[in-house]
Amino acid sequence: MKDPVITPEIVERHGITPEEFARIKSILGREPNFTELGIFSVMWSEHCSYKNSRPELKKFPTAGSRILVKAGEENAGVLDVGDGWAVAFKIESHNHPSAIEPFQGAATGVGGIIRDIFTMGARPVFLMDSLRFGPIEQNAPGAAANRHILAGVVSGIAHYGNCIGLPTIGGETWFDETYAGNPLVNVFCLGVLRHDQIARGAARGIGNPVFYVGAETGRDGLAGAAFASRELTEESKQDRPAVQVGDPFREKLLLEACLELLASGAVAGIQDMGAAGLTCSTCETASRGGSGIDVDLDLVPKREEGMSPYEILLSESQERMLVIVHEGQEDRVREIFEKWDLPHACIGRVTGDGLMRIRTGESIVAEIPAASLTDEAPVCHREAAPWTPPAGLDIRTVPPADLTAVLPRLLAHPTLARKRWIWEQYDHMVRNGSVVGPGSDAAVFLARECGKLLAASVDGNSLVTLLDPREGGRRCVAEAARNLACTGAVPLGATDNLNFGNPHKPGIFRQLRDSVEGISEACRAFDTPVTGGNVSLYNENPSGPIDPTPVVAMVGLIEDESHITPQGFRGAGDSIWLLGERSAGLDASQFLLIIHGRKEGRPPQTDLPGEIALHQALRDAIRDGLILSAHDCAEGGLAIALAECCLSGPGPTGAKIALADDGRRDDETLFHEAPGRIIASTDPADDEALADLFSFCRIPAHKIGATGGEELVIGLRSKVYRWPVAGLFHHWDTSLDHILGTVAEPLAAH
Amino acid sequence: MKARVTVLPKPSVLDPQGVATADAMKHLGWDQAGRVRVGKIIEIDLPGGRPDEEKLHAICRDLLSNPVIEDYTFDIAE
Amino acid sequence: MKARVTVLPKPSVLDPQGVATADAMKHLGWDQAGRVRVGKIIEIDLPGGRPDEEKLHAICRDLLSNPVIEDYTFDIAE
Amino acid sequence: MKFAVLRFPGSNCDQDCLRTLRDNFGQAADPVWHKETSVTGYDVIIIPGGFSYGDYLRCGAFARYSPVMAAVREAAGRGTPVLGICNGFQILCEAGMLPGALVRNRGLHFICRHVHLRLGLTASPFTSSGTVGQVLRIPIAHGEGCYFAAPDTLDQLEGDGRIAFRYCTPDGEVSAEANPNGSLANIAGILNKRGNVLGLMPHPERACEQRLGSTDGRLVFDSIIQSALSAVK
Ligand SMILES: Nc1ncnc2c1ncn2[C@@H]1O[C@H](COP(=O)(O)OP(=O)(O)O)[C@@H](O)[C@H]1O
Ligand SMILES: [Mg+2]
Repeated sequence: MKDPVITPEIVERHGITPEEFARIKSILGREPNFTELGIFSVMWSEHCSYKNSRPELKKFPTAGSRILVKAGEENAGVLDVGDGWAVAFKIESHNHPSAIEPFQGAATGVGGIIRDIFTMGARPVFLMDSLRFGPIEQNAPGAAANRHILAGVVSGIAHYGNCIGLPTIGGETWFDETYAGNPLVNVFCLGVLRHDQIARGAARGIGNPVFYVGAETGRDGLAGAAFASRELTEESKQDRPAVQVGDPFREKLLLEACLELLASGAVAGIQDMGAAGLTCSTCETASRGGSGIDVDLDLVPKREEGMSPYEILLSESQERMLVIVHEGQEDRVREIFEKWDLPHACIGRVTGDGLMRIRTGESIVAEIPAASLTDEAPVCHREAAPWTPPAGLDIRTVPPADLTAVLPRLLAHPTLARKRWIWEQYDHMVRNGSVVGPGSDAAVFLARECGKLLAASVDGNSLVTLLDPREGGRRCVAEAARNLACTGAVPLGATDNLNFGNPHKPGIFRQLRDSVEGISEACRAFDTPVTGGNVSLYNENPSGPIDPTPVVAMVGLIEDESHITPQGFRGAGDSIWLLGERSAGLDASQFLLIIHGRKEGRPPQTDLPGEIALHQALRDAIRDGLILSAHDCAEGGLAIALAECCLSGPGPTGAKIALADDGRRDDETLFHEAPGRIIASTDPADDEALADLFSFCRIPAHKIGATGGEELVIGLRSKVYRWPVAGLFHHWDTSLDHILGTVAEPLAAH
Repeated sequence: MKARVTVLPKPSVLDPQGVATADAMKHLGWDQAGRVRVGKIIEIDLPGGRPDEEKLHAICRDLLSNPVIEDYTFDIAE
Repeated sequence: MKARVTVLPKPSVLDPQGVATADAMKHLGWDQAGRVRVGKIIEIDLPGGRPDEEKLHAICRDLLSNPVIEDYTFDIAE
Repeated sequence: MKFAVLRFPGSNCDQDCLRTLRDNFGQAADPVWHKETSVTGYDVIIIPGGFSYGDYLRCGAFARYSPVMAAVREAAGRGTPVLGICNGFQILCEAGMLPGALVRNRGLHFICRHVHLRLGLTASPFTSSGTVGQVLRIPIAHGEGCYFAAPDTLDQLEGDGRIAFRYCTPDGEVSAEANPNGSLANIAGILNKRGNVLGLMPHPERACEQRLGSTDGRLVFDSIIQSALSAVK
C-alpha cells in the first residue's frame, strides 16, 4: 500500500491548520510524510493536547500537603491518605464514542479510566459514573432514541465494570433535551497504593527495552482522538467503523499482570495506550523521561494482516500497555505475561536523542522530536464573549401551581427519581467494601488493602452553569463537598470533567473559562486540590451545543467508622433540623424547568465561607454523636430533600414539618435551590447540644419538625400540605422502571 | 415459514468471544480451527407466510443488528 | 472452508431474549413475526479443509452448546 | 482447616472469599490457580464468583476444562465439600457436577441487590447450623442466574430434598414476586446427590459483616467449619 501524497486537502482533513502545518515543517526541517502527519494530527488534537483548554487548566489549585503526584504530571494524580497509603483517582469522558455506539462506547470508556489508574501502580477499587441523556419520558421528542442510548450506556458500563470486578458505587444521572444525540458518559475510577508503589509513565534509562503488552493491535477506533475533537455531524456516522470494542476479560488479565510486574521491580516506566494508542504512549513516555524512543512496528503484535504504519500507530485497540523495563529484566515480563496468557513483545529501546523514531524493520517511517508532540504542542488562546449576568426571575410571571400534585410529579421526573434501575445493573458490592453504596449523598468504601474508609461523590449542575458558569463551577464543588460532609467525611481532593461545546465559539469559550474559574475558586476555598481531570469539547449535535456541564468528583476520608452517617431518616420520633437556612427565588430551579419548562433566572450564589463553616459544624456534630442522618438540599429544593429523607431510610418514614414564614410564595419556599442547606435528624435528647453547637459556630439551625407517621406533612404560613409517603415512594422508586421497563436491549450482549 | 437472521461482527471488529472460543478449541485438542467468530442467530416464525423483505431489512438494521459493528444476512425458508 | 454451528435454546427453555425481540418487532410496527428465538452462531474457519465430523460433533456437544438447554446443528461449506 | 479458593482468569470474588475466610472466620485459605492439577491437602474447595474466561459463549463453559477442575471432581468424589458461588455454581453445572443450567435472567438485566432466601434443608455441611424455613438476607449479583432443569431433574431435586435455598419474600413466602430472575421453583441453590457439593447464586461472602448490610451469609461458613470439625472428631 502506498501512502497518499500530502496535499492541502489531506492536511485539512487531518484537522491541521495551515499555520500548524508550517510549524510542523519547521520542527522537522522538511515536509512530513503521511504517517507523520497522522501523528501530529492526533497529538495536536484537543483530545490529546488540550490546546484550547490548557491555559485555563493552569488556573486550578494543584498543590497541597497531601499531593504525592500532581495534576498533569502523570496519568492520574496521587493523594496521601495516611499510614504510607495513597489513592490515585481520575474522571474521564467517553461522550462521542457513546453517541455513536452506546454499549461499546461506554464500556471502553470504563476500560480506559481503569487503565489510567493501574498505570499509576494502584489497584483500582471502585468506579462512579456521571451520565447525561436526552429526555426519556413517554411523550418526549426523541424519547425512543434517548432510551436506547441510556439502556446501551448503562449496560456497557455494567458489562465492563462487572466483568472486571469493580463496584460502581455512586454516580449521577440527569436528563435534558440538550443531550439528545450527544449523551455525556463520564466515568471515575479510584485505586489504592502504597507511597513506594507509585509508578511513572516515563521512558528512563538509555538502552532500556520497551515492551508492548496486552491485546493485539487491530484497525479499531482509527483516529478516534481526532474524532473526539470534532463536532458530531451527520457525517460522523461515516466514522462508524472506527468504534472500538472492549474486552473486559483481557483487561482484567492485563490489570493483574501489570500489578504483578510492577511489584517485581522490573519496571522503569509504564503507560497505557488510550487515545492515539501507540503514538501517544511512545512520545509521552519519551517526553516525560527527557529521552527518545525507537520502536519497530514489525514487532508489534497484530490482529490483522497488512496494516500500514499509519494504521498501527493510530489504532485505538483497547487493553494494551507500553512498559519500559530495566535492562536485564526482560524475562520477568515474559514469565508474567505468559502466566496470564497475554501477548507481549519487546518492540524497541529507550534512546538519548529526544526523538520518537518509528521503524518497520530497517526503514524509518517517522522521526519526530518527542517534546514537539507533547509539551510543545500548539496552544490556542481562544476568545471569550463578554459576560452579561442573567436577569433575575420575576416571580409574578410564574403561574401558581397545585403543589400537592407537583411533588409526586417532580419525584417521578427522571432527573429526580430514584436511579435504582441503573445501579442495580452494576455490581456495586463486589470487593466487599461498599459500606454506603448508591442511593446516598456520597458513597463510602472500605478499601480493605489499607483499612481506610473513603468517601466519594460526583456532581454537576448544567442548569446553573448555563445561566451562570462561574456559579456552576463553584456549585458543583460545594455540592460534592457537602455530600461528603453529610456522610461524615473530610474532603481531600477533586477531579473534574469539563464537558462543553465548540470552544471556537466565544460564548462557549466563556462558559469554559468561567466554570474553570468557579471550580478553582471553590477548590481553593475547600483546600481540595484538583488532582487531574479531563476535557471533552465539541459536544454539539445538529441542533446546537450542549448546556455547559462541568462535573466534579470529590474524594474524602472518614476518620472513624462511627462517623458514617446515612441520608435517610432512621425511624419515628426523631427531631428534624434545617442547618444553614437560606432563602431564594425559583431562579435556575428544577421546579421552574420541569413544571414550567423554563431555564431562567439568576442562580443563587454559593457562599463559600458559609459552606465551609456549615460542613465543619456538621462534621463536629457527627463526631459528637449528635447526628442520626444528614442529607443536603440540592436539585428540587427543600421539599424534594425532605421527601428523599423520608424515602431513603430503612423503610419509608413520615415527617411533620412546620416552616417559618420567609415572606415568599409557597412554591418558592418549597422548591428554591439555594445551596448551603442540610437536613439532619437527631435524637430529641440531643436537640439542645446541637442547637448550642450551631449557635456557637454562628450557623443558622432551625428545628423544623419531627419524624413519624405515614405522611409527609409540611405546614406553611397559610396552608398545610400532606402526602402519604407510600405514594411518594412509589412515584420516586418505580418511575424509571415504568419508563424503561419495556426498553429491552434484548440483543446487546458482549 | 421461517426467517433466519444471522448477525456476525464485522471482519475488522474485535470479537473477544470468538478469540476465546478458538483458544478453548485448541485447549480441547482440536487444532483444525482457524479464526472463529461468534454471532447471533434470530429465528423468526412467520405464520402469515412470506414477509415483506424491505421491512425485514429494516428490522435487521434497526433492531437485530448494530450496523456500526455487525453485518447481517437472512434467509427465508419453509 | 468454513463450519457454521448454530446453537438454539431448546423449545422447553425460557428464551426471554426471544420474547423481548418479538415484542420490540411489534413496537416497530412489524406484526408478521410469530415466535422468535435467539441463539448463537459460531463460524469456524477451516484452513486445513474438511474437518473430522465426529470430532466436530464432540466440540459442539462439549463446548459450543450445553445439551441441557440447547440444541445445535452445523453445516460445512466452501 | 484449610480452604482452597480457585482462581480462574476472570475470577473476581476470589479475594473477597479469601479475606472473609481469614478475617471473619480465622481460617487458613489459599488461592489455587486454575493451572494446578491437584487440590490435595484442602478440606474445603470454594469456586468463587466472577467472569471466568470472560463468561464468553456461556458462563462457566470454558472454566470446566481447566486442569484444576479435574482435581476438584476427584476431591468431590472423595467427599470433600465443594462450594460454588455465582460463577462457581455456573461452572459446577457446566461441569455436570450439579444438574441443570443457569440461563439469562428473565428480565435480561444484570441484577445486584439483597434478596431473601428460604433455607430448605439442614442435612448438609453447608447449612447444618440453620433451621429449615429460616429466612436469610443475602445479595445476588448476576446476569445469568435463572435456574433451569428438565422436569424429571426438578422432580428428583424436590424428591431428594436437595434444594438448599429458594428466593422468597421477607416473610419466607416462596412466590413469583420474590423470584428475581425467573429460576424454576425459585431455586437459588442446590446440592448434588451425595450432599457435598453446593452451588448457589447469592453471595454469602458478601453478607458476613454488619457494616455491609447483613451477617446472614455466616450461616454457610459457620456450618462448613462446624461440620468439618465434627467430622474430624
Ligand atoms: N448513574 C448512576 N450510577 C450509580 N449511582 C447513581 C447514578 N445516578 C445516581 N446514582 C445514585 O443516586 C443517588 C442520588 O443521586 P443524586 O440525586 O445525583 O444525588 P445528590 O443530589 O445527593 O448528589 C446517589 O446516591 C447516586 O450515587
Ligand atoms: Mg446530595
